[in-house]
Amino acid sequence: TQMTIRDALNSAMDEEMARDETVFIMGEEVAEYQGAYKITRGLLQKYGPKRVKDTPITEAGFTGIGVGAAFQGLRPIVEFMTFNFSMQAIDQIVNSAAKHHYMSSGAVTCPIVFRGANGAAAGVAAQHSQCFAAWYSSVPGLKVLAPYDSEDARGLLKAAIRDPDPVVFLENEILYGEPFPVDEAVLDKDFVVPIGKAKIMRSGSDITLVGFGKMVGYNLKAAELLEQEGISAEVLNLRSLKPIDRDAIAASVRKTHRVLSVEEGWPQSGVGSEIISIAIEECFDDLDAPPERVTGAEVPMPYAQNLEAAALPTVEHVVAAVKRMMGK
Amino acid sequence: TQMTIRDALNSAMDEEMARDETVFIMGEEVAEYQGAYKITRGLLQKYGPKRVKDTPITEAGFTGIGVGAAFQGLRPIVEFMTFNFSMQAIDQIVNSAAKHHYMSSGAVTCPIVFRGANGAAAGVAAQHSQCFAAWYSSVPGLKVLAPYDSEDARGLLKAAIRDPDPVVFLENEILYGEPFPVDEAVLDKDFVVPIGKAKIMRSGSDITLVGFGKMVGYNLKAAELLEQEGISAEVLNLRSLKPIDRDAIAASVRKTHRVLSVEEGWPQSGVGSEIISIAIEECFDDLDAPPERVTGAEVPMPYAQNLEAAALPTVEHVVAAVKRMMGK
Amino acid sequence: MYRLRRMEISADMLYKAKQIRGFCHLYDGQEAVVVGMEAALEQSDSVITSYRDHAHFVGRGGTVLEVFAELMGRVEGASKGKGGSMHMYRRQANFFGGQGIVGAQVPLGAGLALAHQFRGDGGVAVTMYGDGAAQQGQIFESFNMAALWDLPCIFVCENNHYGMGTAEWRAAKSPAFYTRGGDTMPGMSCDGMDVLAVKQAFAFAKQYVLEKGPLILEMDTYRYHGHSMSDPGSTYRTRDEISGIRAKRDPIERVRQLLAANGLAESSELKAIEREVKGEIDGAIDDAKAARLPADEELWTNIWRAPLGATMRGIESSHKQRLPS
Amino acid sequence: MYRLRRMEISADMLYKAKQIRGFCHLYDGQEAVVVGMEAALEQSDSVITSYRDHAHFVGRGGTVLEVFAELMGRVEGASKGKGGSMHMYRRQANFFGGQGIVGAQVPLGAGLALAHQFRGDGGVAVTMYGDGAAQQGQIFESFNMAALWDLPCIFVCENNHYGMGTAEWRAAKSPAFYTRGGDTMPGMSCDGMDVLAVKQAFAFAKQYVLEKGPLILEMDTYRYHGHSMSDPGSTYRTRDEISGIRAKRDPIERVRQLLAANGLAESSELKAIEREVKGEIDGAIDDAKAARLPADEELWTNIWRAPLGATMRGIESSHKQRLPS
Ligand SMILES: Cc1ncc(C[n+]2csc(CCOP(=O)(O)OP(=O)(O)O)c2C)c(N)n1
Ligand SMILES: Cc1ncc(C[n+]2csc(CCOP(=O)(O)OP(=O)(O)O)c2C)c(N)n1
Ligand SMILES: [Mg+2]
Ligand SMILES: [Mg+2]
Repeated sequence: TQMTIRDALNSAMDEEMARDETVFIMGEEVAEYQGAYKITRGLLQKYGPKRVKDTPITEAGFTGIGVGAAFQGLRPIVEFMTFNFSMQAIDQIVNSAAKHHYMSSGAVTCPIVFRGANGAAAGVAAQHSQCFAAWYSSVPGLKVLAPYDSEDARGLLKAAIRDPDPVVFLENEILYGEPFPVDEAVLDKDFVVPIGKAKIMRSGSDITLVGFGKMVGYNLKAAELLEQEGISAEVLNLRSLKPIDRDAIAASVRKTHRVLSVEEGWPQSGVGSEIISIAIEECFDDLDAPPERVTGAEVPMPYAQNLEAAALPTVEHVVAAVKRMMGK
Repeated sequence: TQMTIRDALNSAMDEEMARDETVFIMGEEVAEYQGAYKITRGLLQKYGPKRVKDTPITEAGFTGIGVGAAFQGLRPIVEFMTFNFSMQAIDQIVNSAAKHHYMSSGAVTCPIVFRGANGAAAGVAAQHSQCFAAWYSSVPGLKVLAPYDSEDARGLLKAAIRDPDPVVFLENEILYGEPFPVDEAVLDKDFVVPIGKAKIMRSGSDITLVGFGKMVGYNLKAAELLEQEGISAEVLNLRSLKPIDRDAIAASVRKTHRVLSVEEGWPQSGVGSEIISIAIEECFDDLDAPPERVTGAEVPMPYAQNLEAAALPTVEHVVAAVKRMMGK
Repeated sequence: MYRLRRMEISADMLYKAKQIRGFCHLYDGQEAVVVGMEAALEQSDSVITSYRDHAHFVGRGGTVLEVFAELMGRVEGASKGKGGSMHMYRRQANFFGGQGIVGAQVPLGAGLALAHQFRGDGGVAVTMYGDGAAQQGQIFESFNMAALWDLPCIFVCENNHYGMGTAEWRAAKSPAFYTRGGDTMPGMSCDGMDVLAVKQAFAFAKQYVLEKGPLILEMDTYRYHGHSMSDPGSTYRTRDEISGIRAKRDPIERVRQLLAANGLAESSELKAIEREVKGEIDGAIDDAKAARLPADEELWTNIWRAPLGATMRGIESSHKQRLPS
Repeated sequence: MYRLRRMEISADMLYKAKQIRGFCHLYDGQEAVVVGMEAALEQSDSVITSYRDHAHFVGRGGTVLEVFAELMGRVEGASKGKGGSMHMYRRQANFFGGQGIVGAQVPLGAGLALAHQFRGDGGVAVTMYGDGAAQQGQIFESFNMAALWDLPCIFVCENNHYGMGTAEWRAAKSPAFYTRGGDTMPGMSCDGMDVLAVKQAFAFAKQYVLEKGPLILEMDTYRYHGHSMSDPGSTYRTRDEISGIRAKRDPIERVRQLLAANGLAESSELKAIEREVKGEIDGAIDDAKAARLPADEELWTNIWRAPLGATMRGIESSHKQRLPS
């Protein structure tokens, strides 16, 4: 069967709300409007206003309220209309949610999910296109997940809601309507994807393409094209950015001897820089080529279509980088 | 002559305020209290309340006010008591200050300095010990500076105030009272340190130690100790984290064939991960050992003295890492 | 006002024809606020607003062509194609956009006022936000500092009664936005559909803030379109509500009737104006369509005012971009 | 109250003897607020406050030993040495700290109230902040949501009249903090130096918020010490002001006089209590000094509740820390 990311996220929340009555959703337009991107469709009707709460446009405040409710034992899902707006609340995410378990030596727990669209959408310019993967994944105390397909979206979101720690859940607006095939197993009410483990989406022997979210799709496309040129690329879907699966990255690179990280965010101290560093730390002697990264261009996102296109990686960039790395 | 960092920062602001009457300072306790760490000592008395403004404890608001004043042609210096509190204002720094020149195709400029203590102090626990170097330096549109000694502090701050772009200026509380020798030239009213250029603090041939802020001192200490063991370390003071001086890093690594980055912040997607990536991108074939990073441990900062000490790099860590990298 | 109305309706059509991308927030219904305001201000005063900024840009002297060209991402646009619908600026007329982050423009506007006060240039700043934005904490922080420092700042709440799909009373316990300064700052409410009342209110407010410090002006207004192009605008309010306002409070109709009732303009004169405006708008559309996309090199300009010869990274490691010094 | 007073004065001495590091904010002068509050609340109600939290921790049933041990970074401390002065918790008594970021505890407290309401457990949440914090935008955001949702939340402004070196009137255009809810929420003011008045106020407030929704309680109080240990506390206020309050409004003296005037306690009885408290405090100091530092492995515990076998990086690349699964 096919399932869109939207339905995967929606069904995950629906089922977890049915399973655990301390789970509730809050955010802008999540209830009566059913979500700016309709991810919460039908949930108000099913669970009522106590468990699906529209908030005013006050990110700092409602995020803090969510975190406080989590301290006191509820399991809030806080939707940011997009993660760009989470900057207004980032102090609550980092200083309140992420650090309390540690500061209290385990007394205070904070089971909360912060979710919403992250990174570039289409034609929304600089203030609405930022990727926050590197920032959040730098923070010990947070868990950071980024689904690629509907299996990920369902399984990771269910795992995030059940997890006792604060989870930042990075979605991609452009993929919401995209259908992906899913197994029967994925439809199970208790299907969860383990947090902290990467997944090999396609096995290969010449190079490892590491990515998360939408870029996994690019990498799969690139691997297909590369196959036609006789290059066998392994595609690793990180799924978790924190904790990040060093073992899986290292194992794959030890096998392929080359690694390319692909992301849409800015390069400097980005996720790619961490992938390169892990490859260097874990398997320098196994490398047949310098690890590389494909990233968003180092500019605020421009609006004009041609400039926006020039600011973002494409499948062609991945293919070109791989060929260069393979000396072809 | 000797000059403390405090005096270096204070004299830089003093002289720039005398030089340009659109420069003014705002922040918590900067005026009547003369600064929580006394960096603004005497300035209220000299320039009056119009140019040295105490603000309420409302970081988002006063940062936005500073940015607006900069849009309209003033040159504000916004002091954060520490950068931990800048998280309440990070949306204004990133979305308002950093992106407007680009979004307006150059029409709007934002000459503003955000300054204050960054990173770990002593015994102030998890919420007051975070390093923001990697986050801010990932953002195109910001310039990010981190002084090590009094020459840096004076010259970089004066350059920052004169610069037409938004500058994040990361100080270190522990160093405020530390005296450093300064040349006559540094005392000149027009002494500025160029933004975007790293400085070789000590020349060496076996390994490059890259750092910023307080870690430059550790690296210099480590280089002394290493010399006794016959290892010649070059110490590179980054000074600018954005733009970062790729050329200087590459040139040094091409000479020494080894590089170690040292920082107090968290490892994942930290400054060190970028240094490693730059070394790999620029000079993979010149490397005699995998580039490495010494970083703060991947934990929220604990309070207890022994744990805090165990969470932060020391000169011994630097020495040990270098010896390992040299195969000794 | 009619010009602004035609402009927004044309933007709607262009969007539906896929000539415009991304977010696009239209201002039809609210025109009297901008037109009345600009009748009372000078261009030496500063203005800043939210993403719903097309009319504000034109109010500050921008052209309809610049709006359309920006919406189409052309180099002739208000921001040379880099900003888009939400980010139009006219620096020479002290218009600072065009802000995408709800609430963020309010402290920025207070900062503009601070600069006017600092220089003593007699200017005021107008910082405009919606009824949805009115709950943002940074607004209260700004009220407090503006009041402490007597900033010449007019805080304008354009209350169109909805923030996206949320009615004001669902977002605010106290939706009397002109009272939200509490003991900190006075406020007044004004019929934002009556262009003459708006002008009067701004004339008063400008004088007031220069003499006595900041003030809140609430403008009671209405947006005809949905929040943005993806919102039909009819799920959270009734069609009757919309058509009722159109019929009874439309700001353009009101002026038309006033002119007629007072014998100030013949209906034929008004028709002629309308024809002229339509021509102007249609011409602007054609010109915008014919305008150029930004050159590819523009990707790398305007990151900084002083790029200092920095090396930036392109998408691939092999692409390093050296900026000018 | 006397116990809290002795505790804070001893903490001052320990700090000066370098037994305590970092920030340390003392509560002497303000004791009546915590003591009066706890006389009216249950431990099933939730409390959250700022970094000035030693007394609140003891008020919720924590021991003086746990305070000193935490201040000295010992494993017997309130947070087993990981939190320090600003971060003491007593989860089993619904005390959530101990918050270092000014203002951040206020929405957190509203969230605690949301949980009580959600579960319908009859509990209320108290969220305490200072006069300096009272300008923070997130407080107004919290007021609005608490009022919209009728949360059982008591917002307590502990007005000690200074935020660091800034007098309330320099930080707030309107320093009548109990009115800062404007049209959104009612408030009341209370003499925070009078423990009986405080108790009454909280008893009323608890009832009120359960029935009618949130309320602001302003406590008029005073801190004798400087803001933290680096602040002598005498540059921005006169010594006369401090000694005047000590002489006329000290909360402990007031109770002593009340007891005496009403013949409820002999001065010898009070002396005996004092002696006992001194003994307790001195014993706690000795015990705290004798307590152990956290084991080194504690660096790696409590990052997450479910660490999932994650690999963390130590300071050097050679140190990888595998967490339990
Ligand atoms: C901080 C932030 N949160 C959320 C959004 C998404 N958003 C854009 S406009 C809007 C509604 C604003 O309503 P209002 O202030 O009434 O202005 P109007 O659109 O009616 O002009 C929202 C929620 C945003 N841009 N910024
Ligand atoms: C967001 C933030 N900004 C600044 C600080 C530094 N700071 C700590 S306490 C304080 C003063 C707070 O005063 P008040 O709210 O009156 O509380 P009191 O200390 O009097 O109890 C400041 C500015 C901080 N901790 N957090
Ligand atoms: Mg509105
Ligand atoms: Mg106070």
